Amino acid sequence: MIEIRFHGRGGQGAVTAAEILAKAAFKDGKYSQAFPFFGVERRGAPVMAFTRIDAEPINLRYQVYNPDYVVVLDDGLLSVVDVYFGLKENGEVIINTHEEVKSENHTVFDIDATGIALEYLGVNIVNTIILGYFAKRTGEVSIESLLEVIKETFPGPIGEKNAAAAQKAYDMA
Amino acid sequence: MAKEIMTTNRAVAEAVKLAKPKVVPVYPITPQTTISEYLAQFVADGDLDAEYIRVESEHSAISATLGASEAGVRVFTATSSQGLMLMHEILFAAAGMRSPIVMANANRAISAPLNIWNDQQDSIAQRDAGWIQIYVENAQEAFDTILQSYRIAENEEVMLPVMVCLDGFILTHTVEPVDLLDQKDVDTFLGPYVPKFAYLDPERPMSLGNFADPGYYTEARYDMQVAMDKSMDLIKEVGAEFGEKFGRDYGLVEPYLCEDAEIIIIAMGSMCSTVRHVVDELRAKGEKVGLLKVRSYRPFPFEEIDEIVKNADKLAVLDKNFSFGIGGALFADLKTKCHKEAYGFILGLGGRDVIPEYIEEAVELTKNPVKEVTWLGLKEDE
Amino acid sequence: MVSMGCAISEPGSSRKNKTGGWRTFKPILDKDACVDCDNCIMFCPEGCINKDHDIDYDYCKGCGICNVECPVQAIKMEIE
Amino acid sequence: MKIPEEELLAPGHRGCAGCGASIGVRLALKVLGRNTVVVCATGCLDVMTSPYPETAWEVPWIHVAFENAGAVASGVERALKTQGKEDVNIVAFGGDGGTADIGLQSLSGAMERGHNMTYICYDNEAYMNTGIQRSGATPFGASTTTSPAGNLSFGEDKPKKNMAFIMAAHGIPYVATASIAYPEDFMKKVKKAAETKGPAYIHLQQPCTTGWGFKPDQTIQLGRLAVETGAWGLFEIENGEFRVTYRPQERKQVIEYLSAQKRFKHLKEEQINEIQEFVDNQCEELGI
Repeated sequence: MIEIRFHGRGGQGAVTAAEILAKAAFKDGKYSQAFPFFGVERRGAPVMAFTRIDAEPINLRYQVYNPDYVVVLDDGLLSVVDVYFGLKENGEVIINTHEEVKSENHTVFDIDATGIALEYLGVNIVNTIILGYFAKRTGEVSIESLLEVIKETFPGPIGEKNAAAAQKAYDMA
Repeated sequence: MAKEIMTTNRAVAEAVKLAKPKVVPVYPITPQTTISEYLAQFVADGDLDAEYIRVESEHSAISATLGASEAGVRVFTATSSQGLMLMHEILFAAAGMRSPIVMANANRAISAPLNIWNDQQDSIAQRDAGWIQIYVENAQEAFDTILQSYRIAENEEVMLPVMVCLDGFILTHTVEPVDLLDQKDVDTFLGPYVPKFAYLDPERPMSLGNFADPGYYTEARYDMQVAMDKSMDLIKEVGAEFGEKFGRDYGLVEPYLCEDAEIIIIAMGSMCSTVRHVVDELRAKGEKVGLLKVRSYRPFPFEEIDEIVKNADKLAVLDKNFSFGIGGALFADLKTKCHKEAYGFILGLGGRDVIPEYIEEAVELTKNPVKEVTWLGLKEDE
Repeated sequence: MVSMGCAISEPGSSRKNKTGGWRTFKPILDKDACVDCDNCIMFCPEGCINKDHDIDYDYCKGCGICNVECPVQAIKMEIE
Repeated sequence: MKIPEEELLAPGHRGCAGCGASIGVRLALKVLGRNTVVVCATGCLDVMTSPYPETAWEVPWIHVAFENAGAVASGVERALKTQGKEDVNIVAFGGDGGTADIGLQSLSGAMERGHNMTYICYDNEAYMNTGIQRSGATPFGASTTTSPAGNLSFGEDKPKKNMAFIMAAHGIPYVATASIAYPEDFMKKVKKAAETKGPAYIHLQQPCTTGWGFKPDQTIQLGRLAVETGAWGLFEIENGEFRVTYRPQERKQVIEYLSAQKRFKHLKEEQINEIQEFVDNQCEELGI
């Protein structure tokens, strides 16, 4: 089983990202689960969401405490939240940033998802883009399934644009 | 059959759509809200041919649901927490009027202090209302149970409302795979609802919700108990028939590795999944532990439980609720008839995560008991 | 034991409960004096005066509204 | 107006001798006819008409609780609609407590949602079913068991809640006040309400022999006095248009109405003058 923790701010789509990832993995023929750490936080406040992916049905009904991957949608969170908390020793972190982020203990990948978002979508919503990057970097989910789920989640031109942006991030990884 | 992936709230809404209720009065409340939203969308899109009533409170939600049910149609409503508390009075009326309502309750803690996260205090507090209460473990069971509930509630020998209890957020907002059923299969399984005993029709005037003096009230309540008893077999029958038809069968309880277990953990709802995981891990270490999931809390399946726990040494009962001065409700209920050595554990209140460590601790404390009821994960003075 | 949910399927069955015994004073109509205004029918809380102004004493509670509302004093109240 | 003969509220009910509520219901049902479903809030009416295993109702009838007649009727209306029975009259009866106090929210919700129903408040100006406690519809100066006159009190110290205008503020197509002492006026209004597409509200004043303290034969007399003194005004608001439906030729002094009832017996000249002034103002506002 692999476990992924998403960090974002309310309104950035961290919960949706966790769900899209779970749905894409499901499309790949795996079992998956996604759920938010649902707070009463409003737009802008730090939020978390989780995804589990496994070849077998998933029995666990508690939060992810030792993720294999951490995905950070906003590098501003680094000063507020310990995004590395509980990360497995060989765990990896993917951060949306235009600066280089370093960690002594963990492998960190940075991607300027905001740049892609502004180019493709015209708004700073990066959840689908960072998933494209995640797909290539980790190989945990296929880009085909991911793009399909993105288009299902956002029907019409918005979905097409998001899919194109995710593909771009995938190609960059 | 199509396998899809969705939240439990969505699975509930999909089941409701397939059951084709005619009237759906519902009031939004976290974490039930998306059920009310999905149903609104189904009606707006013409996918569900029902009257959706945007009531101004949960009290009116259950009142309008009861009114519609008594007017002779299949109904549905859903709520959570404070909303269920606001319904309290009318829950008794619905059961007393023998109205076959099916309602989903997204289990959530009760104020004060205000809390939006999961525990089961809300529905436990309604346990004496005369409703059948079924606690589900995952999205699939929620979907299946909504459908079975109509069969149970509308059975002529039962005619009691059914509350399907699903853990807030842990289930309601978790995306996971669900096998949906075809409309044709559901239509065959459920059949139409045809009211037989009591309905509002100018062609055949009846008075419903009457006043009963001491000469009749006791009998009216006793009849409900008889119906509750009868529902016990029916829940099993319907669960078995569902299994034959669709490959997933259900009963009043669900034992997991209990045959040779020395300690049996008894629990309800979503935490049973994590308990299974812990049981597997402990078994791998050679510990004889099992899980007894209680699915039907009302009626309470004493006989089934007795049969399953008869060879166990000790029981560890997990409760996401508390009856002050006694302990957890499941524990207290169990103790009224089951004389096994049993210990109660309170956990998961107000959304406190039920982690494997708590369950392991419950097993340890059952082996080496300190007191009868223990609050797990309690932070001492900081 | 009781009907399902204590529903009553016999409309108007309160007729089994004769309330005439509640009466202390009994209204007596002098039909010759009656002017057919129907006030007594209209205002009877029991609805127990028919179109011919016959009073059903099985149900009349003797409230005396008919007596008061009769414009020609055609109804007298007599002690039972 | 031809009054239908058929009685749809059977005798044998347990209302007090001289009960005004049963008169109101009888008259309303005569207009509504058999193609009607009645929803009833808890109160005198429910208790006196439905002691199991006997019912006084000749039409389908349902009672659930005190405060939810509006919501129950909402569900009934929609359920009948799904069965193609849109022509059935849905009428809810609630007392003043069940309407102006505890049931106001569910009534407001039902009116605002536009259900096709008629809600009739049978207003006897206090909680009579439980023994004459003050409600929001109890008038200024009335002594009740929870607003008793005493050394320091002259009884209820707030004016009656204006339910008709509160309902009119919902923008519903038909609102009216009525009195059981003016049956033709009342029945015309019930007819209009039933024929209205959407929600209609009728506030029916109904003197109560037990609660107001008068002899049972005076029920209609008291209703008439309320209207003739201007203490209770008869009007309707049809699609927003206000119209007085009955004007007394010469308004009587309110003391005639007050002195006929035990609940006002304790009032001093000062309070009676205050009530007269209040009634005068009210009549001026209503155009009576």
